[in-house]
Amino acid sequence: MKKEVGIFVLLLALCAVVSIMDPRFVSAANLQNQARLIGMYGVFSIGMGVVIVTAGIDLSVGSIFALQGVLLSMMLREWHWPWPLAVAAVIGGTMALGTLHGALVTVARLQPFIVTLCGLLFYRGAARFIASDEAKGFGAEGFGMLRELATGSIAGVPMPFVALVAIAVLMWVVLHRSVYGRYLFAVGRNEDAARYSGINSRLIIASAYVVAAALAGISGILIAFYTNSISPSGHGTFYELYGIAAAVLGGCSLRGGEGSVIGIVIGTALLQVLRNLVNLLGIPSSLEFAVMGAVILAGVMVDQVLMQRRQSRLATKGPREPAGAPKRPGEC
Amino acid sequence: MKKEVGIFVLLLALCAVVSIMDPRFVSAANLQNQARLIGMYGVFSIGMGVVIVTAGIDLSVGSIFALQGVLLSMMLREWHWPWPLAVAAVIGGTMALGTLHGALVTVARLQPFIVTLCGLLFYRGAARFIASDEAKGFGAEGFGMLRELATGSIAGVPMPFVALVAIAVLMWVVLHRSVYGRYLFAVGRNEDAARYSGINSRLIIASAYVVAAALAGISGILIAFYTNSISPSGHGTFYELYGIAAAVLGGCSLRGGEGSVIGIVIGTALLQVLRNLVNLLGIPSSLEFAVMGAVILAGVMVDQVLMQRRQSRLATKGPREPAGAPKRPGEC
Amino acid sequence: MPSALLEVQGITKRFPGVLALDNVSLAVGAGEVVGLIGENGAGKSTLMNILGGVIQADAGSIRLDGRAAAIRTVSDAIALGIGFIHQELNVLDNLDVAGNIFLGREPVWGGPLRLVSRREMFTRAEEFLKRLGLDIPGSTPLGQLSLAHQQMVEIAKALSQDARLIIMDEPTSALTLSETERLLVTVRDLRAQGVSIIYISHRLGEMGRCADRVVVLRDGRNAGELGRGEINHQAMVRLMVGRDLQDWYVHGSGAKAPRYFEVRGLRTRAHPACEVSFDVGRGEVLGLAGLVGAGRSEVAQAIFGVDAPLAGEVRLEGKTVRIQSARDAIRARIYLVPEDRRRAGLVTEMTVRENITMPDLWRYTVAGLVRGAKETAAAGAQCAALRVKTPSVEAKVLNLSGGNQQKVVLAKWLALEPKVLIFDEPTRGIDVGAKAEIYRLMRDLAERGVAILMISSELDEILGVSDRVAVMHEGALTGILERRECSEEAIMHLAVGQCPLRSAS
Amino acid sequence: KGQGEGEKAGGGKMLLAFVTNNTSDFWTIARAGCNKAVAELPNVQLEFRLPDGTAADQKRIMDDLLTKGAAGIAISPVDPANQTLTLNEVAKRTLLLTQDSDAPTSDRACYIGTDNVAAGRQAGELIKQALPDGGKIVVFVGSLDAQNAKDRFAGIKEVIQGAKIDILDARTDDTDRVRAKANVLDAIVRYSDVACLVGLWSYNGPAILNAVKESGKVGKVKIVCFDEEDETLQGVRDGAIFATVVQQPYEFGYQAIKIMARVAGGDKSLIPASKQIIVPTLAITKDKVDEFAARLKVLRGR
Ligand SMILES: Nc1ncnc2c1ncn2[C@@H]1O[C@H](COP(=O)(O)OP(=O)(O)OP(=O)(O)O)[C@@H](O)[C@H]1O
Ligand SMILES: Nc1ncnc2c1ncn2[C@@H]1O[C@H](COP(=O)(O)OP(=O)(O)OP(=O)(O)O)[C@@H](O)[C@H]1O
Ligand SMILES: [Mg+2]
Ligand SMILES: [Mg+2]
Repeated sequence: MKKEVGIFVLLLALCAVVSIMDPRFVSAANLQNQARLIGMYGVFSIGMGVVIVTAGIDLSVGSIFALQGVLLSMMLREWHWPWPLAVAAVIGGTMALGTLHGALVTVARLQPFIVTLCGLLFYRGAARFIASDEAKGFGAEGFGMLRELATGSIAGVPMPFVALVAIAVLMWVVLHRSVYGRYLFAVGRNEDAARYSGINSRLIIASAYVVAAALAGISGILIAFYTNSISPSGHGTFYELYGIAAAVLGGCSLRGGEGSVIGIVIGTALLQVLRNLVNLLGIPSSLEFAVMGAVILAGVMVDQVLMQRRQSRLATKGPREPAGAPKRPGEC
Repeated sequence: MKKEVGIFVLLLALCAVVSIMDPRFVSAANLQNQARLIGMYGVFSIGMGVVIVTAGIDLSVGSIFALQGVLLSMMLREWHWPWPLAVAAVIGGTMALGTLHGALVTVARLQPFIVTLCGLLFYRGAARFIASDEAKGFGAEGFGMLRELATGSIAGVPMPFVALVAIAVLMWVVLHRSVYGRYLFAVGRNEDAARYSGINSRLIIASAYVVAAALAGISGILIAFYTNSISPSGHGTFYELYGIAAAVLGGCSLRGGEGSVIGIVIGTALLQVLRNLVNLLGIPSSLEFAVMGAVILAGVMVDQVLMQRRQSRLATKGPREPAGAPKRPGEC
Repeated sequence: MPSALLEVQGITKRFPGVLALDNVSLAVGAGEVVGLIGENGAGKSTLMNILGGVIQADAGSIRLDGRAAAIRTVSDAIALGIGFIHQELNVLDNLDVAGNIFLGREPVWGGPLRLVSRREMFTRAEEFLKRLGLDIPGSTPLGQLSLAHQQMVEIAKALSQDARLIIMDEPTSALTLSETERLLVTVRDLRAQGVSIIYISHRLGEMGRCADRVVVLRDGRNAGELGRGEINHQAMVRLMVGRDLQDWYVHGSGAKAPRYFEVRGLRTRAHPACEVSFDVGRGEVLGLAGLVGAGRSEVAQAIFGVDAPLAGEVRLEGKTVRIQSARDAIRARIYLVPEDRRRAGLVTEMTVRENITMPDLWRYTVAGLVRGAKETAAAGAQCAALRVKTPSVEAKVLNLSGGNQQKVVLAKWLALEPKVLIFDEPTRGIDVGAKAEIYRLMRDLAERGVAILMISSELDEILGVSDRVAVMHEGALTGILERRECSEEAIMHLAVGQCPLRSAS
Repeated sequence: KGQGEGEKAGGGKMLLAFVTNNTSDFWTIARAGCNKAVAELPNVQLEFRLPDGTAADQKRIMDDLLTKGAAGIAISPVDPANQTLTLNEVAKRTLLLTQDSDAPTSDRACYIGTDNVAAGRQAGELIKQALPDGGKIVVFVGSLDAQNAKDRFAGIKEVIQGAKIDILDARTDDTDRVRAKANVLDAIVRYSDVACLVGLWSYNGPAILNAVKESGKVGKVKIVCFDEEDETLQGVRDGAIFATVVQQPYEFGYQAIKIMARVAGGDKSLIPASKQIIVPTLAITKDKVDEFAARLKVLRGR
């Protein structure tokens, strides 16, 4: 919990500074815009966090967005499926891919980085091929309630943000209060010990990829309707990196067994506010990436320093660490 | 050594198939083109391999290409530096960045993934800012011998390939025959054990990032002159992934302590031949990525199966493995 | 006492929250073997880490040959002639044996390129291995060696450093009798050559056999010293624990129901050719003895289902139990306390509470959500029952001493009312005080009707605790001894099978 | 010169290649044009390649095409100034055309495409029409380092000079459509007095349109953009977009293939002395949109 306080303070400070420098930051319109973006990015970042908790990683998210976006558009506009069916198919499809990743990681025992790197390449190619390299979109149609659900607002709060809040609450309970969540952290920390306690560690790890895929599926639909048009070659590129960055900023360790839903949401918000700041303060777009890179590094370093101070007892005792514990430098 | 044989056979088989399907594959012109590309990609992939051997990773390579390309162009064309100075400055600069990465990983103890992810964002932003978002290039000038050195040929063999052969031989000796190489493998597998043997493990790890940066510097110059034009926003994107893929295909484990220079070179060649195949056989461009993804996955899985068969004795004895051994699933 | 080679004065080391060493002094003469003992967490390894340059002392002085020695890094220590065999195995399974032995000191050629001259390294490595009675080529990949042989490689490494002082921090914890024997011989050889040794072990019997003097630490302070003639079990225990320990080993009243738990024709992956069959009575402690690599742990893991057996039948109370995973075993109330508790027994970065409730978290849930209060209460009750020394159940297991960590592993199973409990090396690396408690717990469980299978490489422990002893050799069960037939000789005879000493030489 | 050095492509057909500058949707229409031309020619085989938007990828693809013995290549170079050397290399070995974006100093045989500076001027005129009393504008584009973006921007600047029109800002989005839209939303927040939003690349039109709709500023903020994405045309039809400047990529494709086939056959009469065939851009405003959309539909074959 203390971990999140640091980054939350950072977020608040940033917001305060921006709103002083440009009061339009706190205008209703801007807040709505930001809430919408935070919602879209936050949902899949939470999924990324779940995978990272099991000491995995998912690089395929961005390509999955492209693939599912293309397919969603085709289902709705070319094959004229009813929207609930299309949505179910798309989310079910991504979950099938998640299952595949999980199986390759746990049964074939491949490294998550490699599995999802192949996914990144493969799904991008598949999306482009299926769409014949043409942009797909949703035109101006409503598809029943689907567009409203994906892009509308409830009492001024954009739907993606509503979705994020609901999912965050649900995932908070799952991760931090349920048996399943406890097992996720356990396998992330020490898979062997979990297995020796009778936990089906493979199933738990594989399931994390499925959960992540489901959340990516939801996010993907929100993003598709946000842009309303999906260019198969460009849609979603680098989004996996945004998700990883948000999770890491929010206190997830890539070594597994650490992380919190609240932290991830705050991390997402922080990154989003940064981008908003670049635009609002008129900083050249070219520096947007540089600002993000610098802030992520700063956040991680501060976290590292705080952690070392808090836990210096544990951190310095290299020789006493158990066999299964981190062996590498770069504690984070 | 046995590890490389598998992928080498795969490469030969692929070449055989392609040359049967399209005899132009073995035409002098095509072989020259491929050799040039393999040379350019191989040099930085070897550097990536060195970092991966220490259980690290370098995601910043692509952005570094953009940054150094922009700067090289400005030094040569706008500031009119003599080319040896510009080359020295560019390689020295990337090595300074490598030193920074190494320091953040070993002294600040941040995770390599995070450090270089921030690098990926930051250097891209820096490149765009420095170039004011304008493409830079080298026009038609020769810059003394520099262009000839970077793009010429010796007895029909393109310079980048010559450079790769020279560097591969050197790095083979360094990695597989020298004390330094031994230490790289040692710190990659079990940093503590290395430290207890009096090895300055931090220095060794940090140095890997410097070596990788130096090789990236050389590659970067070759690539810059190959394209002759550097768009700060696009130049080099995803090259880190190609490098990682080549290294992993060539037998490096992301968990550290494993890998071979020959394997990496073969891995690079395999990926390059794949791309050539897509073009020569007239497979739609869109499938290029999909083919690469599928082949990497297949290669890694075959490797995994072979390894499991070879080592099944050791693999079953989970609890008896030494302290530094892998703890996670996804052995690869 | 011979002229002092090493003199350590007033060493103090503070870790955040712990005063690990408080004004500790230690002297070692040339060619002297000093035994260093103390309970878990007494500060033995910390003191050695300071001598070996792994960490720095906050205060105090180190003198070698009467001169002040500054040991800031491991290299300093090696240069000063201090060899260090660490408590944890520190080998690299991606190098060969010779590479491990000469790591950091490779013979080189090729000038500035510093190329490794491998041939020279192999031959020199083989010499050192031979001195330890190990006849393996220097080019053998280390990963192919058994744990014991890996440990021997580490010892060879210390020898190869031409050290004047060798620190051995629990070198025998992974060795069984024959290797231990071999090591003790080597220690005596080294002493004869004028090498000094600091020897740390929880196996107090070894002290009497090799130490010239025993130094005892307690809670980070010097607690006393015993000269050659004064070394005996009782004296050592008294200095370590500060009081006498009663009822060290406790035997029970024997099996209440024979054939309560039966294993028939079990074949494991490590030794697919051998079938193992035995049974354990209700309330009985069956000891399982053997040399390292005899396949005992494999049997335990197969019964517990973490490494599913190739074939065989497990019967409990006359009914066959199908075990394909640890969950099947747990459902049948067959539990394993694994030999490597920090790798397999505990998630050390998690709290005591989380570890204790891990196997049966569902019990503490309402509608799938964990009820914190219920869980804390249950964990607290277990800790109290086993007298786990921990600030609270919210402490990370990482921060507990070895003995208390082992009790947490036990606590996790005792909450689930075991029928069969398998202990694999239950007291490895655990001090005498904690050992005694664990033996008592084990006996209490047996009295309450649990069938206990205890794998141990310590003959004293096997003889002291078991009601019957089964002995394995290279994957096969070579015999089962009744209590009255048990003796060191009888067990060793079975343990080395037909060709004695083969595995050791 | 003019004849590919390799043998002719499989089946004795002449291999002609069309290489784009990225994978954008824009090229679908050009592909339709290419296909039409191929259908009309007896002996031509088409290779349509979409690089990833970098000079490196373009060079690699052209090398592979030369290996395959392409008799002609029509390319849209991403950075003509610096790619001149590469293009000259290719021009030595086969017939080289540039399309969409010219490399005037290179040895290419001919250019077919838009004059982007002129297109920019056209957009500038439209902006002036949209803002008769002047006003403030913000420009959106994928990246400013692309030649066509630079040219269009230059054309706009040239025309609006002295027309009381200020360019407040130019934001880039690296072709990420989420950011394209978010950039517009941010600009609307930041510059409450902005009068016109200009999108230089095809997807910027829909991104601006959606953002303006979402902010409830339809009609209050004028939009001028480029190209003919469906949503853009719909926006013009609805009056939310003031106008869009469209190129005629269909013509690029059709004419490039036709010319290459002719020239490779030895007939250079189709190449004008200026070596430039400028396909005019059209300003599509509300009154012209229906007719244009109908024609487009036929071209795309949808
Ligand atoms: N790096 C460290 N950081 C914090 N505390 C430490 C560190 N190393 C040791 N300690 C603490 O110092 C005390 C002494 O530990 P040490 O490892 O020296 O004990 P020991 O006598 O070797 O015990 P054992 O017999 O279990 O090996 C313990 O309380 C331990 O928790
Ligand atoms: N020839 C050998 N080569 C390599 N490893 C061997 C060899 N012989 C035995 N081993 C090791 O011994 C293991 C089987 O023994 P197991 O772990 O069951 O021994 P144990 O009797 O429980 O010993 P310990 O007391 O160390 O736990 C195998 O997994 C293997 O690692
Ligand atoms: Mg110790
Ligand atoms: Mg064992």
